[in-house]
Amino acid sequence: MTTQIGPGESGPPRPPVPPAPAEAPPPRVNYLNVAYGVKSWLLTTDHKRIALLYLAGVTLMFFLGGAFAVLIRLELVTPAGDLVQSETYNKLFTMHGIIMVFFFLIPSIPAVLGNFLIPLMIGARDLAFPRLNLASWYIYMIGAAFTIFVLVSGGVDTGWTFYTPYSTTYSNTHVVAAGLGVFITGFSSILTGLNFIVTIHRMRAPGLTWFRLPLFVWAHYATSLIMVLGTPVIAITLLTVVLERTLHLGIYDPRLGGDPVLFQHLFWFYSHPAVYIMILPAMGVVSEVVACFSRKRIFGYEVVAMSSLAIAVIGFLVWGHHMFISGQSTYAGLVFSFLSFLVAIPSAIKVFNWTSTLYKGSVSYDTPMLYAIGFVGLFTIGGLTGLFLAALGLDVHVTDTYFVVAHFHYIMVGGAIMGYLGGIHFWWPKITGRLYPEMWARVAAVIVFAGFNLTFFPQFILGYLGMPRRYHAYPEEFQVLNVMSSAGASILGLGYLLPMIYLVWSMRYGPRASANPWQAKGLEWQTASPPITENFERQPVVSEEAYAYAPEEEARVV
Amino acid sequence: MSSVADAHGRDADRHHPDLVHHFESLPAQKEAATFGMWVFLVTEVMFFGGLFLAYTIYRNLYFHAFVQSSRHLNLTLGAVNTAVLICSSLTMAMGVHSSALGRRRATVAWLLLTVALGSVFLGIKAVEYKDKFDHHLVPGERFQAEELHLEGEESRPAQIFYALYFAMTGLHATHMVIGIPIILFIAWMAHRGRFSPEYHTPVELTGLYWHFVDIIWIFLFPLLYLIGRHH
Amino acid sequence: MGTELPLFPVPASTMAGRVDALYLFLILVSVFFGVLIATLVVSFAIRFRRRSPDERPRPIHGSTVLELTWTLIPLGIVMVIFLWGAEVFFAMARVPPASMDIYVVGKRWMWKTQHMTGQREINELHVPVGVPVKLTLTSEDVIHSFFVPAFRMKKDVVPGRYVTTWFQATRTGTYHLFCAEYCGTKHSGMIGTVTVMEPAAFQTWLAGGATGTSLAAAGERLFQDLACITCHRADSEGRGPKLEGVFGHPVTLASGERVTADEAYIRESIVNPAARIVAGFQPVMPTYQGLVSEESLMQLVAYIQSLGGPATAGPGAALASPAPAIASPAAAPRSRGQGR
Amino acid sequence: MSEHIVSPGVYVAVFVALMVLTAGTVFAATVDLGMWNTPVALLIAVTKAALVVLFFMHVKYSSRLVALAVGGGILWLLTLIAGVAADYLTRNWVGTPGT
Repeated sequence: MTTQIGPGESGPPRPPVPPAPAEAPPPRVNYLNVAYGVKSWLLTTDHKRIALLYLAGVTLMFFLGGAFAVLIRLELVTPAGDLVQSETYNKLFTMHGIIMVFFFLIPSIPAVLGNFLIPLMIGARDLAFPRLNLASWYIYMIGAAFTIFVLVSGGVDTGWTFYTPYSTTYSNTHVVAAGLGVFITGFSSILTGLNFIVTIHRMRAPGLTWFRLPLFVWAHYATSLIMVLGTPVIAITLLTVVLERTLHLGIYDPRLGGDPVLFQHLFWFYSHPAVYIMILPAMGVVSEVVACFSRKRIFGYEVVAMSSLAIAVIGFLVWGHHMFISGQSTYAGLVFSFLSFLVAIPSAIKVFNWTSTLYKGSVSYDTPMLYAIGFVGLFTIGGLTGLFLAALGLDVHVTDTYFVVAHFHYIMVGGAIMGYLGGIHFWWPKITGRLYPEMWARVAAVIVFAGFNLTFFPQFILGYLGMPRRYHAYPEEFQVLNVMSSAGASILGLGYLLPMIYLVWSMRYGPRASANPWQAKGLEWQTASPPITENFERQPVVSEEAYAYAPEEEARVV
Repeated sequence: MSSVADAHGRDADRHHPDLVHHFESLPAQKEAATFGMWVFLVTEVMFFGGLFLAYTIYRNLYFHAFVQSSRHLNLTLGAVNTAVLICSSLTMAMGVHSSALGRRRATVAWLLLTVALGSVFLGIKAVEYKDKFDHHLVPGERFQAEELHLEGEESRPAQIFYALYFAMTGLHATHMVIGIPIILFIAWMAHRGRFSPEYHTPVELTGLYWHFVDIIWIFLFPLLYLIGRHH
Repeated sequence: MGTELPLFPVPASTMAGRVDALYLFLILVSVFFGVLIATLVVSFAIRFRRRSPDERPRPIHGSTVLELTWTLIPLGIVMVIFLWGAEVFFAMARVPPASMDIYVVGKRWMWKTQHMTGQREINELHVPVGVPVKLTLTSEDVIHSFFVPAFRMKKDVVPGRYVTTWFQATRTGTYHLFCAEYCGTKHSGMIGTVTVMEPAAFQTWLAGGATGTSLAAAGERLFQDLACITCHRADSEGRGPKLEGVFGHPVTLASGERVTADEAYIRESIVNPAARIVAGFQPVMPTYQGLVSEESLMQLVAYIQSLGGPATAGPGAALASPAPAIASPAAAPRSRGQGR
Repeated sequence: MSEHIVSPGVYVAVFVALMVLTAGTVFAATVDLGMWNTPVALLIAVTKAALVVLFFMHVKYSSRLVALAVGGGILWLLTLIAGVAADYLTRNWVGTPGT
């Protein structure tokens, strides 16, 4: 017996009462209160609980990585390297890089929001392989344990890129342990990607065809392709670095005729698609949020869906733009530059489509929408500065300078983290059954936006002036811009602390949320908040397109 | 895949003990598991792919050194090993076949035969590795390449050949060292009658893994052993 | 607190102007699209703000025409940027023929530069204004990157092979020299200055500078000390090929391949003789790997270059030598601290 | 894999083919085919791999999705090798356009 989720008719006719957070009926059994105790969490195979386990792990690593960022910015307030020694500074930016890239940005949206929402959005009871899902969390935590071991026992100073021959021969820090930590966490990413691909292919609700899937699911499908096809390559790359350090298998050793540029090829073959692993899920979140808060179907749904796949595929062909001056051949540089410009087009299409969705919509400025609009703005700047770096002649001057640092922070912090925060706020009522304090959330969003721009926009100017990356001390004339950047960093840090406070507060004291506080479309809003362990009372059947916000006169009231 | 007590009253066909709660039917569950295994094997292809790339690049950069170094590998042992692994692929396929027909004892027999052949392969590999250690052909300070009659300078890329040789065959051997206990565990489960013609997915997935490991060796053997055998 | 606040780097080389032009074009494009998107988003958000909680806007599926426009127009613009960038990049890779040769060696945490006339500098480089300067760079240990922001020039320096780049200073003065590729503890200390001088002032500096023998003379002395002369004789009876008039000319190898005997080929033949043997000779030359430091290699190459053959640099830029030959580890200790 | 049961006769036939191909590739290696040695060795290896994938691993009888996954994996590996080879092959093109 399946209920028909048709247009205008969703379960019991909705009372026309305005969506004030009416006190929900006394708490029924849901996935949170169905069981208590450590075992119920550490041995769960419920994708929703695993998502919360990941939320805890990922948040811990975010603040750990953030702490290093604060120390770096403090050091850079003065031209001389006088806060920490240069060895320590090198370890600071390496740990900041490794933790933020591998332990926060790559897992954050897929492992937290993706794990929680994909089964709900496609009307499934769970992911295809629940036990593999739990295993992926344990693998992630073991990798994190390796990294924290490296941290407490002296750190690693090779940069998150582990370039040889420095990492294999000249660094005498914990390169092997750090490499193994990332190697292990890579498998957590592979298992998550594998789980999503099989689930999306095999476990969609009846009637849920590919082009009725929410764009969040499309974005995660494209991301999973990258996770599955790319991550093994960095696994073998880091393994070869570990083997070269431990067993002298001198694959990259120039003294044996090895070629350090080969390491860079293998490293960037994964690490460029990895930046799409970081941004595509955020794009998925923004598509959902923009559609919900302008109460309109995404403009050009099919094009936006296809552009996610295009980014995933072309994203694998452009890695050479990290190596234009590294000794790679001029002609290969030409090819990679051309392909890098091609991969910029789908991103531009998405931005134009999000903007057009607002046209003739009914736009409300709830916090998720503020983050989404912030994302669109900052991602546009990030994407456009990417064109500077893809242009061969210009890249020679700006690569390895703060211009690159500003570019990828605009994409990762301005894009991925804004998307993550937007997603957390948008689905918070569904995840915890509570509403967060709207006023505080909007204040935090504005602080994050302002702090971010003050931190990273000066770095573009510093970059073109020629301040190199990873510099512990810098010439006098760069100081004013660096002080501005450090000032912005403290505002940004404050902006990130606020959500931590009021979201935790809302778990206990926030007003109870109804099943669909935002009147959003999508199967995840058709079930209770927080959902029951089985997700749906009855298997939902889908018979309408995604984001079917039917206008009043056409709503066929059954 | 232990069955989960089905809290919700579902119709009869869904009451098979091996059907996990979130799948509609056994065939759907098997198809998902198989597809999932194949996606995993694709990651293994890319995992080994990194080493195959390094091999391809260095072989073209230092062809002469690679030919001389490869000539020192024991061709007969390599060929025998290839045959052993192909036999173990056959026995594994027969094992999967008999588990699909529900012939319990035949399944266990074939699987144990596969494990035996796999162990023979690892044994031969150990012999080869020992020979390399004896001839100081292991990368590192003690690497000596006189026997490869490579004058002075070219002994350095030879060390890269052996670095890749040990990396690739070592990774392959590690996959077999992981595979053998899995097959033993599956054989033990088959022995206890855990599988049936409707439900023998674990045997099939192990079979897929084993055949994949065989395919890797099918490529390793010619690339490492067969360059420069002609004069 | 630094008082001055420069916002744009000094354009001090021929390429700087062209790079800055591309940079400004890209800024214009970015500002245009940034402002366009920002105004559209803000105006839509305000004009179409939600007026009543139950407002239901009409669904708009999309328009293929619009999709095509904002695919093809951006595609056209990025292709223009691509071609312009590629053109500047190739100009940077194309070394002008008669340019002044300077050898640069990156070593952990210092830049060692050598002029053909023997002057050697650490973390400093004196060059005349208006003269194209060809840099032949290598590294003795890890990857560094020779970066002069004022010239908009940066080139990664890879151990084990030569890479080349060039610049032509257009403005006298002293400019920053940075290492732009992370190379360890004192990465931020591996900096220096490039001093561009009037040609006259440069000559006096050259003369007054270290009166060391010219690079070629030092190379000749080495040529005798290492007994190269016993095989490479001028009268071509030696077991090694005659080196007079070889530099810059094509050479046929035993394998039938024809290769230009540029710096990279000669350096490789000293360090890895068996790699590419000249036709008609036996691979009997012993390797000098480890016996010859990076500087002395450059002196030998300079000497062979001085043995005749066209003016200083061969026509083709000595692109990276084909096989990554071996940079002598010199004194780079394999630092194996307690952490692995 | 799916309900399709492959008869043991097919397995044995594939097994024999694999053994023959192994012998073939060893023999082919001892014959000096000039530049063709490597392509021949690779061709034989690819045929053997295809036999194992299609018959032993039942891809011949499995869903199109599995075949898509196999094709995707191979295509990605070739993309990696092609991209990096492009750099190494063109690194020594003497001079740049316009010299």
